[in-house]
Amino acid sequence: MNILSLFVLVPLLMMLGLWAARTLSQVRGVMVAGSSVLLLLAIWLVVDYLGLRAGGATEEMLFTDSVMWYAPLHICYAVGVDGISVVMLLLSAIIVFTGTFASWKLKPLTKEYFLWFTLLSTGVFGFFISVDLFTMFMFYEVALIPMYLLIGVWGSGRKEYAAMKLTLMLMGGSAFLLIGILGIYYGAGAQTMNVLEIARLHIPEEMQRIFFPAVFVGFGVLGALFPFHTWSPDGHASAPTAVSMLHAGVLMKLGGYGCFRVAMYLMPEGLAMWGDVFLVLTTISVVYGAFSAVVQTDLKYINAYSSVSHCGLVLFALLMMTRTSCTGAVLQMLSHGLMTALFFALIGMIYGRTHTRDVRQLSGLMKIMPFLAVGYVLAGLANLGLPGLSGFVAEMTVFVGSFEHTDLFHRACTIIATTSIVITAVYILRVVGKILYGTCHNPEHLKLTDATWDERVAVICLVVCVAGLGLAPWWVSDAVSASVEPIVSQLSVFN
Amino acid sequence: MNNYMSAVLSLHAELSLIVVLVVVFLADLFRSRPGGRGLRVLVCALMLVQVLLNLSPDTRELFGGMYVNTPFTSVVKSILSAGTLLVFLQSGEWTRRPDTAIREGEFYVITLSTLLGMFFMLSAGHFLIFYVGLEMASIPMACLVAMDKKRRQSAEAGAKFILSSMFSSALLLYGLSLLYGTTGTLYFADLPDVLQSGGLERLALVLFIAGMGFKMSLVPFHLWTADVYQGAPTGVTAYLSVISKGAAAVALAVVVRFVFPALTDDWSVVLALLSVVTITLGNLMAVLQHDMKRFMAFSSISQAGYIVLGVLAGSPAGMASLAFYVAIYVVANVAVFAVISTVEQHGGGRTDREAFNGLYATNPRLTLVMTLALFSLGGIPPFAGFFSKFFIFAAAFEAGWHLVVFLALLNTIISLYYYLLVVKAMYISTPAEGSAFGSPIHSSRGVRLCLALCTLGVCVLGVLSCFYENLFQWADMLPW
Amino acid sequence: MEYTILILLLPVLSFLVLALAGMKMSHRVAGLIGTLSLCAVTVVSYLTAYAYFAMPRQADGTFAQLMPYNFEWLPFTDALHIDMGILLDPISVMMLVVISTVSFMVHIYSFGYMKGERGFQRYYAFLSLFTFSMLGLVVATNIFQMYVFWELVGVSSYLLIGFYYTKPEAIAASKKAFIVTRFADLGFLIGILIYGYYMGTFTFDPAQEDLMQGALMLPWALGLMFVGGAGKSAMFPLHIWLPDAMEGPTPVSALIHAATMVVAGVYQVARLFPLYIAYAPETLHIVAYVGAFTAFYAASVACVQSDIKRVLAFSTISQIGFMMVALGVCTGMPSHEGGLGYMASMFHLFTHAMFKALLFLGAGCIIHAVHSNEMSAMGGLRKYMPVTHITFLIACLAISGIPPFSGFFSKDEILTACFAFSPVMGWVMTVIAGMTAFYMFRLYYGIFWGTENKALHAAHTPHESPLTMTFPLMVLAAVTCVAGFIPFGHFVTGDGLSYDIHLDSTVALTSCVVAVVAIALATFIYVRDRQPVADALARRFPRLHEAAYRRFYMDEAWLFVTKRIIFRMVSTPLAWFDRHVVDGFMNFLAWATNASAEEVQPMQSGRIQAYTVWFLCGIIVLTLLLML
Amino acid sequence: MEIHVISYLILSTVMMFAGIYGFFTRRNLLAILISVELMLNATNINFAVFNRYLFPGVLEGHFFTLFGIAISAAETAVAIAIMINVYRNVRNIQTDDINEMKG
Repeated sequence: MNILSLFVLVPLLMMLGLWAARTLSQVRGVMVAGSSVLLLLAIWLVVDYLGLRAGGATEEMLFTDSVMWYAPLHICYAVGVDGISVVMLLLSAIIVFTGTFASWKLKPLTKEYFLWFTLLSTGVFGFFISVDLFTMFMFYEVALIPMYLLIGVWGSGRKEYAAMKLTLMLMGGSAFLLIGILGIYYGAGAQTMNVLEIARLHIPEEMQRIFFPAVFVGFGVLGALFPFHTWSPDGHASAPTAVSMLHAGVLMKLGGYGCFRVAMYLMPEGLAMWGDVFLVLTTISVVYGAFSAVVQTDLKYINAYSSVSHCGLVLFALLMMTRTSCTGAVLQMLSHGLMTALFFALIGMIYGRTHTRDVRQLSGLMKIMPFLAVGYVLAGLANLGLPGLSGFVAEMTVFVGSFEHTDLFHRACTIIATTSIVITAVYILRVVGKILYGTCHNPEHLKLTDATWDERVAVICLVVCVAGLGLAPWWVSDAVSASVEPIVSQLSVFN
Repeated sequence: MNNYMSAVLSLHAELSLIVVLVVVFLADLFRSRPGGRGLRVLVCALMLVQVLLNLSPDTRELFGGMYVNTPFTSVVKSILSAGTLLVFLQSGEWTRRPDTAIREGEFYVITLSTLLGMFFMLSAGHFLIFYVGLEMASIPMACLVAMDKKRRQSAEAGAKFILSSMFSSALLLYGLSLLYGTTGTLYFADLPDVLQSGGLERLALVLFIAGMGFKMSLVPFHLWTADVYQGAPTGVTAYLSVISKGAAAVALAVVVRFVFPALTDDWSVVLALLSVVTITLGNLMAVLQHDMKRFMAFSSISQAGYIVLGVLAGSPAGMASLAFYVAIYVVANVAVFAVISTVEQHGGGRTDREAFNGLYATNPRLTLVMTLALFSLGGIPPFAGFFSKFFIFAAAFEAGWHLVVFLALLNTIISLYYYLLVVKAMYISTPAEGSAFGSPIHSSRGVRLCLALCTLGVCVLGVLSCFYENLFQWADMLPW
Repeated sequence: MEYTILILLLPVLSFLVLALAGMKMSHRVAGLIGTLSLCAVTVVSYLTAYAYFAMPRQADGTFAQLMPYNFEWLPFTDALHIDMGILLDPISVMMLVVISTVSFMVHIYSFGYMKGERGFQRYYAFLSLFTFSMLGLVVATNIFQMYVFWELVGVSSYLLIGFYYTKPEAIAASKKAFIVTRFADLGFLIGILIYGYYMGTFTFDPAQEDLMQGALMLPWALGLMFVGGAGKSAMFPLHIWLPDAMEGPTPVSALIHAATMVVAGVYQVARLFPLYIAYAPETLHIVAYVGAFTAFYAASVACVQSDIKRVLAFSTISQIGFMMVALGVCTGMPSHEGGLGYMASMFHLFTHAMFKALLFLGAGCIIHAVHSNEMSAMGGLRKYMPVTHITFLIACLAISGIPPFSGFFSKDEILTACFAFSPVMGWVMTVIAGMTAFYMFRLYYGIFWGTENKALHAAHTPHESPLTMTFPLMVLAAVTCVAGFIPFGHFVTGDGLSYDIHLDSTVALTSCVVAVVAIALATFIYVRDRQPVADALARRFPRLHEAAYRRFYMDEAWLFVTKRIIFRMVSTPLAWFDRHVVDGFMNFLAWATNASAEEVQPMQSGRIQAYTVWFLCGIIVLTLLLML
Repeated sequence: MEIHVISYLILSTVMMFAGIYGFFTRRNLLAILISVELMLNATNINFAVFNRYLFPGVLEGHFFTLFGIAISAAETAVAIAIMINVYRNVRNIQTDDINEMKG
């Protein structure tokens, strides 16, 4: 049995276990066991992958496997991973693991919550392992739909509005996506749905011109591409903690991953035509998100907008089409996933205690809940790109890589994008100064307690990952850039 | 003699159905006390047998080509009878009610006779058979719709149905007469050779499509649908929404594809237009509805629009995905109606959406089934609906209808919106004051079995590829 | 010299230990860990310095560049990658000595100063972190490693300024410091990007052909990098963060905002000096003018401040201006042909670090004694705290450029270099030197002489600080006294060749005279209890006095930019646009769907004839469609 | 004398549209039913005429007519039954009173 298929199988087994579970402790047991298994699997996969590469495996994808599913449409259950998907799998496993602990005390309907949560993660894992357009799309939608119930039932604030908006906008994206996928399939001569094989075929240019924007926008909606990002603030603000973590941490990465693996890889000529348009859009979302975050008063809104900015940077880097920038994009996905998950976890924990996320009503938390506060500071520093934490590595790779682009327009965009790091500092320090420092004015808050053990597990795990990536980036960077190579060379032919 | 026997045996689908019909009729005649479970068990068992019986591996012609039975049509027939079986299973609650208990047998007999009509319509090789089948399918349907004698709405629905169906069939017949006038034959086999693309033929084509569009309730021939669905007994509505619609769709596909090849451009344009309009209008209207049955009526209208995409493709892939779509649509829709009728029977006849508020708190299983079915209708993976939608889109896309497919896709967002409204009501909304379910509903065995089967179908029909692949082969084998 | 790795390892280890386990420790243990590790670092740095300068010079008479460590940390492309390593050359070794010495002194001093403070362990952890980052900065083997540690010193300074995180001023100050420097670092980053793109490397010595090709862009790259340097070194107009940074604990001000971090900009320019000289002389002159103006501006502001730490802060800015000028006026590498400024600047950096740290630590003792930063609370303290008084006086004399104290020698070299560049520049800087002497002695008299604030002192008698605090003062004072006689030119010069310092008598004389006059003036005005002249002047030019006291409204300008421009004029409208236009469009789509649905609803009139009419209309439309 | 096929067709068309017109305008269900019968008979005439004039020999059209008559008879029976049921419930059979369900 292919190891990759385990990534889908284990969550399904977890769902069965949850279905069978009767007591709360059983539910938790199933979740912890399952998510730890997934985490170990992911780590093992990474080690194994690096080992094979070091052993001289030169195929574009490893652990490949393909089973014919729907012969008439050449739909296979085809899996395979390269450096990019491996790190994404690792990221997802980490966040599912920590998310489990972050929603340890969630009430009510804990069992159902974890059922949908696991279904969501099934979709995520499935998406990252599959190389078949159809299965990719299928898992993509599997990952989307549970959001509705997760936000609608367990969310807070205007949850019903937010859930509906998020679901419909993302589904709108996937409508574009589906038409694009059909376009790719029939454009490539309707012989295969396998991405790697289609990449070797050639899609007629006029079709690429039509279907590239469809696919790019389709994934871009999930990647918070301006102006299709507005689901993100409301959605994240209303979602329960772990869901925000998983959604901002992993789901938004599906967008970038898909744009790279499907839109750009398969339709380079379309990219050549549309690249500049989307580059402008992404540049806008990088700066725009940062500026919008400055004036928000809800912690989650601030984070949502900063996610818009950072995920915008991912797409931005991809559109730069140099090997380094694309590597940077993947690193950025990884780092943003980790640190934004950390952020949302901490915000959720603070909210769970103070019952408010309004920065104007919080102050002096450093004295009251030092652990969470320090974690928040660390997350903030990572977010504003402090060396030694993940953000710096990713952003620098992106900027250096983007600046490698010979075209002056691209470099101008790069310089514009770099300004976002200053604005990031502004809003991060604003929040830190407002809510953590100073003296606490609200007598209610003085009674609050610091993190419990389950919360500590989640936070520490994430902090360690953020710092680990920030201190020892070279192995990730090497693995990724090796896998980015073939795609970028494919692009460079036409650009 | 042997040849004659085998020829007759190739009618086995219809024959077996007639046998079932007669047996049920007699059983109903001679049964001791009404309201027992025996009759339903009997009919369900017989239908089960019938479903398995009428699968036929090869193509047979009968009566000089007036009747043609192909593997494809026969599998479609099995799908239809399976659907009917599901309807029968879930109609138990309703037929047990004292005012309907005496008419239980009639319900089965009439339903089966409409089914028989559809069978003939499906394997017609001549417009006469086709027309007879059509009418056999629609006249008894009016009786079914008006079954609840005491309910005013039921009577009203019946009147609307019979009159508008007579109107449409009159026009259809007029179209056929024009066709006959221009070609001189009504054999499917002969028509393609003699049919030119003249004005009268076009008119005939439009009239024919309108007639079928009435059965499938395509916009603008759909207006009877909502009222009839709302008025009819819920079990009948389920039957109406899935079985007759599906049969009409397949029949339409067969006829336009094999009888009007000369007019392909014309009918494809017409159907493309109809499908887009139907999907959009159905969705828009569904957004406004509060009564669940009316809501499902409009949802089924938009579903009909998607089905037409399969006809539009005009290819084996199109036929296959069409049949596949119908099968999965049957399963999902019957499940939804089963839940609706259960809630109706136990909730004091309420069918508005508010009746479902907070259903999850008391009836998790029921709600889960409903959710899965709705997701399937909305085309959410990994449920079957996703696959059927994908295949039907692929087929239409392959035929080059890119824009149509795109518009249909955009419409899926709207449809998802109103399906989610129901989900929201069940999971998120708090139950209104005096809502009928403080306690879990105890639905009858039949309903539970039906729900179980439907859920199974919704979950596995998509994931198991063999079903679609066989359909594809059979669609490829179609004659003419 | 593999042991140099210890210079980086020890502080980072003590940081980790203190950060992770510090809260469990007692104050004493935590402080000892920090101090001892720093002690070791100091020893190792001295060892390094000794070993390095004891090495035989190369054939061309320069000291060899050593790179004991250099490994690839983050690969970008084949050519571009961030390396982490240790680079030893005269200036970096010199910086090692300066940083470790001052830092060690501050560690000892803090024992007394921070006694019993809440978060004592945190304080030492941050100190170690800062020391680590600063050392990493100076031994950087490439521009990007410099940037990495550049950011790290920025954040550790942010943490230390905001050490009293319950004080609103401290929070605001730390935020301001970080954001302003961050803004400047943006320039640095873009400079690095351009540099990397055209030079094809991040190291300080690109390949010749790349230099040839990129020569056109190099001035821009260096200029942008200098923006970063100006931010860290508080050059006008990016200096605004430094005075506020005095909100931090005084030892921190001594370490970061006087001796080490703020000279990072100078160090950066010095590090890239060969490139400046060869390819961007005009950029170098810009550096000079910026430095000169800053020096003048800061000096004039310092003359009227009443908060002693602010006075010192502005004098720091002014002195860094001197260093910048010294670098800027260079026209060549060799010390005899216009390269003198380089040596002078480094020399002044060295001496200034010592006496400015001394001044701040002294100020710390005073503040510790009277619990206030305001001069009004002081006066006549000389009899209460003699050690502080003497050491402070030595420092004042040094900074004013009175022989034989160290300041005199370094400043004299700077002035010589300036005169060599242009007489105007020379005279300007001489005047500024005079102003320096004036405001320093104004400060001195204000603290130790003048009217004693009896009421306050009666309430709480000022006392000499404990030995832990006075000891560093004595050490630094001693260094200040002797440092001038170090043959600095033998170690650090522009071209690396040995150069023995000889005093240019005229320049020395003028500067001495100016300094003496200024001191005399200050004595005349401020030594007595009443200060009629000063008040008269203040009354005579109220506008000017007010402006200078408000630092010429630079902070108001800063507030205007942040609050009005960024917050009100950009972000708020953008957020509104996002909510109401972009998001509004999405909501509009939903609304439009409902509206159109209600439009088509009447079709469903419930009347069967209407239905059949629609039916027929459909047929007619389709027929027409086909017929036409 | 020979009546030309066109005149039959004119007749049938007139009947057809008369029926449609009647269907649209009558307010009474029975009247509507009668109008539908007109339409059906128009088609029957068509079939008969086409067979008789254009395609003599085979009897497809005639058979179709017969079936059409039979089926329309059945439809009428059911329709009238339902109308009686409507009358039971509503107490009249005006179309204005059977539009309870709408929207």
